[in-house]
Amino acid sequence: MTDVVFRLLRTPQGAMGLVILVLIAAICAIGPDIAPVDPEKIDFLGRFRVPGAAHPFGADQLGRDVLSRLLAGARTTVPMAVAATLLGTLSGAVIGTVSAYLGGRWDEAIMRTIDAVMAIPGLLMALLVVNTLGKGSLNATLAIAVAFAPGMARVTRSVSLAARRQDYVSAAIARGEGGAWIVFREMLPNVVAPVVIETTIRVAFAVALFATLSFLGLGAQPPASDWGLMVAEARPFLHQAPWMLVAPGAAIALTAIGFNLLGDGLRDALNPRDER
Amino acid sequence: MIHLHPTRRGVLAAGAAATMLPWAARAQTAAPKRGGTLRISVDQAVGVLNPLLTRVNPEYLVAELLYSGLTRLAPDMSAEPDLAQSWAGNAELTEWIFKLRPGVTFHDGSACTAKDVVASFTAILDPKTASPGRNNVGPVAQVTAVDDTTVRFTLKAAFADLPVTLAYTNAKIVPAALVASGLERLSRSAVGTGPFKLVSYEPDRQVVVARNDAFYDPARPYVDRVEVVVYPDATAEASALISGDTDLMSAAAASEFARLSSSDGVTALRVPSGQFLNINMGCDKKPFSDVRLRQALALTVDREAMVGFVAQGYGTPGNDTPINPAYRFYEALPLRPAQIAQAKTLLAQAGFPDGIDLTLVASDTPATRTQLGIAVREMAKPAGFRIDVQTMPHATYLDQVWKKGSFYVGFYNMQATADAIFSLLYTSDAAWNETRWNFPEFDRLVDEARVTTDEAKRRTLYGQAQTLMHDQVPSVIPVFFDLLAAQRSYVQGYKLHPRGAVFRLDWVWLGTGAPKRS
Amino acid sequence: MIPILDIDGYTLEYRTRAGAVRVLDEVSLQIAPGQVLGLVGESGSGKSSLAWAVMRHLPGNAQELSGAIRLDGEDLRSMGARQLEAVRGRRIGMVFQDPATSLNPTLSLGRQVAEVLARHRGMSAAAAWQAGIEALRHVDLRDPAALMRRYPHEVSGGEKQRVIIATAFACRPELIIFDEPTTALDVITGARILELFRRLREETGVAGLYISHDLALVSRVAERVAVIRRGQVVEQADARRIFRAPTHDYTRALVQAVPRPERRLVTDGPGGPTVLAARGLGVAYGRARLFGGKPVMGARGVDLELRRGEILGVVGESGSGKSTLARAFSGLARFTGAVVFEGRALASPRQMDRAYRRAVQIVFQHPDASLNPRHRVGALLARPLRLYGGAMAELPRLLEQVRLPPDYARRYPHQLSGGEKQRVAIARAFAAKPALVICDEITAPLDVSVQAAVVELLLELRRRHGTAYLFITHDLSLVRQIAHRIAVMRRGELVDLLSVDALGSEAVHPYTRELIAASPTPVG
Amino acid sequence: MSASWLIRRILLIAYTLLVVSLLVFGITQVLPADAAVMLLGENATPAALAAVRAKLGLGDPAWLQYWHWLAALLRGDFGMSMRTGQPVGPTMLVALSRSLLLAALALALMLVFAVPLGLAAALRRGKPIDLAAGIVSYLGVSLPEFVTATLLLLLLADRLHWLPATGYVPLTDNPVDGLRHLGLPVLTVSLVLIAHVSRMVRSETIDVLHSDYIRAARLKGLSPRRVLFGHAVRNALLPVITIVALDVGYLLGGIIVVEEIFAIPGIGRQLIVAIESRDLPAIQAGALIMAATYAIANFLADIAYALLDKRIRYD
Repeated sequence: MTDVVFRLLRTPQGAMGLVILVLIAAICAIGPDIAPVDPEKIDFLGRFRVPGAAHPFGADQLGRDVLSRLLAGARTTVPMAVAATLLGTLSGAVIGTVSAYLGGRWDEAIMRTIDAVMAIPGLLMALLVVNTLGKGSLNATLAIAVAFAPGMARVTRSVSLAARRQDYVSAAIARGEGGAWIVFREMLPNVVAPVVIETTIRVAFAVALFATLSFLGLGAQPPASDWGLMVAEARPFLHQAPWMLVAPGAAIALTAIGFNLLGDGLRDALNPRDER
Repeated sequence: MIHLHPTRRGVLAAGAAATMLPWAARAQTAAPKRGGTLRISVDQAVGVLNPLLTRVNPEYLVAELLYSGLTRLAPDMSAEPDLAQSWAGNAELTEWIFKLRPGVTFHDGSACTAKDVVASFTAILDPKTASPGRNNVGPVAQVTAVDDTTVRFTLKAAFADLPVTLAYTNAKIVPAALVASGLERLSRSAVGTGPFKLVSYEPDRQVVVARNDAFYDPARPYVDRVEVVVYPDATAEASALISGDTDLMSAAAASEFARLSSSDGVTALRVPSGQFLNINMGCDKKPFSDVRLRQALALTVDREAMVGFVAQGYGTPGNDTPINPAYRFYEALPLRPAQIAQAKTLLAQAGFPDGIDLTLVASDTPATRTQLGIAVREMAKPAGFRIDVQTMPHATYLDQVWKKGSFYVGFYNMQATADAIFSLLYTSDAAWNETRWNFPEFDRLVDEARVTTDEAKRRTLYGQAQTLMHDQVPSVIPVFFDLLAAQRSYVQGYKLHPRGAVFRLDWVWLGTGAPKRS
Repeated sequence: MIPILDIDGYTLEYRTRAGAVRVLDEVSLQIAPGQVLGLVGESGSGKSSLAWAVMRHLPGNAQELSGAIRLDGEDLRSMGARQLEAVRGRRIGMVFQDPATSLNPTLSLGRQVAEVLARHRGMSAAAAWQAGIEALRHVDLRDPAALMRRYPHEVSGGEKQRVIIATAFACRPELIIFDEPTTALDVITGARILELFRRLREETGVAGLYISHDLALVSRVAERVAVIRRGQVVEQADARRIFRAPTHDYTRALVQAVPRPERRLVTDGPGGPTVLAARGLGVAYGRARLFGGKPVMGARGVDLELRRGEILGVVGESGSGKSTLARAFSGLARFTGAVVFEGRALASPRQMDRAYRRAVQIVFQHPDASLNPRHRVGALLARPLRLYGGAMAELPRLLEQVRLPPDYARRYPHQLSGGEKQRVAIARAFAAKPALVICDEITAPLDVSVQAAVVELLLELRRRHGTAYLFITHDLSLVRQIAHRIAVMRRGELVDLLSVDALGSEAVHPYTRELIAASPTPVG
Repeated sequence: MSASWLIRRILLIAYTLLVVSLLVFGITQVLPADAAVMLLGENATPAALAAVRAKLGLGDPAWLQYWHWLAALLRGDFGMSMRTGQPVGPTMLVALSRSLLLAALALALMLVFAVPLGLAAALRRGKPIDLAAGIVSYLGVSLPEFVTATLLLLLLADRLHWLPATGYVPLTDNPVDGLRHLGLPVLTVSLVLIAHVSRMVRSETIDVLHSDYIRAARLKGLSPRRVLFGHAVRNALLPVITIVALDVGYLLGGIIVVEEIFAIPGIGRQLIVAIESRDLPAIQAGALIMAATYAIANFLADIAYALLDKRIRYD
């Protein structure tokens, strides 16, 4: 584990991504505590206040401090995106691995069905799911997980199949190893790396997808300070108070870039044979 | 039998001839120019074409272009002649006679007679049609044709406002033959007597209408063609007007209003209206059955600030009654100030010395419902209210919360009369009895005013009703919205109507500087 | 006389994060007109770098410290990009190791031949196409006109290599560089390519630099041979002499390592009871699909048996079914017929119980793939001990048995060299104390000297444990040194199963005879 | 490409549509609130609701509704919109044609920019242009479309007045005006695609440039230009076909937001409106048509790939 981090730090993208994400993680951890004011405190006279000493990032249409909302919102935005991705990844990975393990007609049937589900665009799927379950962060999380699962199932299956075809798996079968050992000890450690990389990059998509759901009024609900919701709420006031959009927009972009960089870095660092 | 023309001045007279309408005469400084294409943007799809079933402003707008009613609503909320040239009620106000304009024809060339009026109202009143007009045209029991140009309305109870309520958005006249065949055709095509004929209809993009040369007023409409375009995004819609892509926008978002006002060639339009947001409380159940709790909540709200938070300053403070200066019978009560200490006391007296936990439901359309919820949540916090704001899709809200819930945000257009808004929302027999307030004294006042023709007496009765509501607070009404819109400066004759659902585009003409649109 | 290629005191380094690595050290070589110089070295010796240096195609981190490279007296190092373009393909041709990857898969063969002619001989497109057809005809390709319009994936490996050779010779170059041109090919195909090369050389009198790891092969195509080790040319001599009288120790070791059929490494005969037998063994490959799909035969009707301590060599080209056989025996593929073990006929992999799995072990061709990269050596070796019983204390002994230090148990496979990895794989097989070890091309990816050591190790283990081997290989010379019997497979069928002594007799299958003829044996 | 492959591929599309139809039908069955409520809005009385529900056939058991729907579907009848009373099929297909126009223009624009950008980044690996392209593409894939759309609108429509802010003009009405109105939406959609595809082109090109056959081509003395355009570009672009086909799924999803903002009456906006108003036939038809589009796009990509890459042979 430590050597992975070490190797990660040696790739320029990985180091940069890690720095960004550590910063964001720190904000998630202590953000609400270091927020200068109550993020939900409304202030009639302070509406649309320009960034300045009182409000470093300005104030919004209800006079709430954008910086405080940004800091408080990190705790919902980032973990939610991560949770949605993990949930989607996990369920996708289970389906993909099972499919690869079963093989034959079962594999064919599962994958064809997955292909069919993938024909429904992710955002449409999320829209349908949220409308069915009701709006809110939790359901948006579920919706994104559902939208991600088929794609992850595909990825996992293809790496599982690749791992299954490796000679070390053949060697284990020839040795008479049990199914559990083969799946968990021989295949999984080799499947994890590509899946982790894919997951990391998808977190970036999840952040954007959350924001889009919020834009369509289906994600986090006011008065939450979720970044995507902040952007969505700021959009109508773009001409009047652009800072309302700039701050959370930049935060989303930074997070997404951080995860993208980390993913690219991990791609290099997690290759065990690449020892230079 | 007395003749009634209920204008603000209370003039008793037969309906004036259309060409002599006071407002029309006032609005015209130069002679209207004929011709040209007017492009007006709306923010929602025109999903329903059948005028008896329209529900939202863009649909009302299109219905108004294609159809006529018996009366139409002037900007001062009085009734003015449309298909009916004149009208009169009997002394008890239980029976009304409407004289129709002779020689009017539908777009398909057939004559429009009393038979069609009877058929139209029969359809509107039929529950199977499910027309929103059923609850809003007044206590009509029966409609009969006296002769080809005379229609008699028999009422269930005395009602002074009938000519105004008959101007309701859904009370449009359609051919009797179509009513007989089931009205299906009206969802795809239009056969009306309105100033324009339907050219093309695409619900989510654009509706095009062209001048009806057989319109009963040979002078109107002034423009040859109207294109109603659907631009769902407020920012983009405003940009389209600023860039000259459209001539008129039917409604502007508050967030775009400043930008529109400062743009060259654009005239921003603003009119105070009775459109309001409220917080409904279920008065039939605990905890809101306790008037002290309701009063406590009302006392937490800073109404002047709320105009800023919710209406971006484009509005007027509300005083917990649905009547504001835009209505005729407004009673100027002193504005309730925010008094947290007193609210705390009342809350304790109501049995919540440690505060109270509540969930306030807000539908997502329009977004201001949620804004109100959040602002109230913060304002009420110091008094001990711990309010959780829950937003839900409009469909779910209508299905599960509306009229059933005990704490939710409502949103209403201005109605034509005080009676309309009271009996729509607050009387015990209200069509949408949201608060289940059911206060007999209030019912009595409204009923009495309904059958009273004396202006001063009515004013007293409605004043008492408003005072009663202000004290009892069945719902907190903290803010009224001004209606906002914008037009290119060359557009002439358009006046923003406070009702919100009335547009009167047949009066609009294009002055110099208007672009040629083909 | 000016040599065609004159490399003089050439030193090359690669800058890496760990510092500069010297790849070529004061290398001096000359090739006279019409002469072919063989350059022999193991992987990492710098032989390929030398070829890239001559072609002026070095990676970005290369640093040339000294020396000159002259083509017919002209210094290549001082040439600009434009001049070099005119040299490459025109004056120096090159033939690459793997014809499968050296041709652009999306362009027709004709286009790839003709573009050189158009580029260097200024021909029109039509003329270049015609000349291309001639060039293909010249390398004995049948129906060259049709071949021109085909794509690389539509022709065999041998044909591809011929196309590349035709391209290299098309502009009548002064020098041709061959970089292991037969390594990726089957034995018989490789032999034919060599024949072609010999003929073209005679016809054109071109000079050549022939790079290979295979000393035996080089000694047959080159007049002179240079042996390169860690960037230094350790010996340079006449091809015949280098075999008979190598002077440098390293050369001597290389010569020693070359398998010679006449030098038998196994002297005892096979004996004892039958360990394993196949009765009418067949394997079908195919993928189950939802909509259609049909199986392909991998092997059919194979009968053979192995006795205790016997080494059975299995030879054949790739795709002949020899690895399929290994997969069936180790229970990796479903089969028809039966595998007979300890008197029991097993009809499917399911019936292979733990005793069978223990007794029959397999070592795969690529240790990189067969050792799980995420497990340490210790964990890899501990597994069979856990499965079949055995004390963990045996671990150091297992490593020592394959001549690896005990502290290697803590290493990951990627921290080991290729030979060491293969030793770990062998140690893992022997941890089970098997009766039979299936060796599936286990020496193919290894250098000659390493290969010899691995073979020696196997034989020693056999002596110690009496293990039988099913030795699958394409290297007939090697198998003739160690096997008791040889099975020849072709297109899924067993065409010959005979004692190694009977190989020379008249009774063998024609295909077997062809194989023997194609196997490179050193001159001298 | 054998006949059996084609048949199998078409069967797969049919299977895809069956799965999607079941899925979407299932979801529409559990959507809270129904079309009758939305239709009648605030004027719904129980009697009126019952009347409308009976008219819409909402009372039947789900499986029967599904069967009726499927049977009608096979006759080419998608049913009537509950919201507008218009036939859903033609409405959705017209909407689809607009979305496809938008998608096609976005794809074309993407190819024009993404390919040179990716190639330049690959050839100047680690140089400023590579880094710039990298940052642009990170931003492109990270920013939600509604943000990019807003920024573009602000810049190109409000500030510079280059393009109209919103609206849709059919090309048949006025081709020039129609294209101008498509400008902003096409730019928005293609920006994300450019970001994604230029990365793919870059990595594919780097892979190809490291391949043996490119080295072989160089060592044949071909000029760098000829190596790049005669040998490398083609091979680097082939895998991009598959990527683009998979991006059609994203495209159709992303179009939903873009159509909402720029008032393009395409299938994405039809779907949003349908979902909001619980217009079940419209939701079902829209989702099914979208899925079919995706499946057919991938099918066409497979065929294109096979035609362009001689290695691929389907049987």
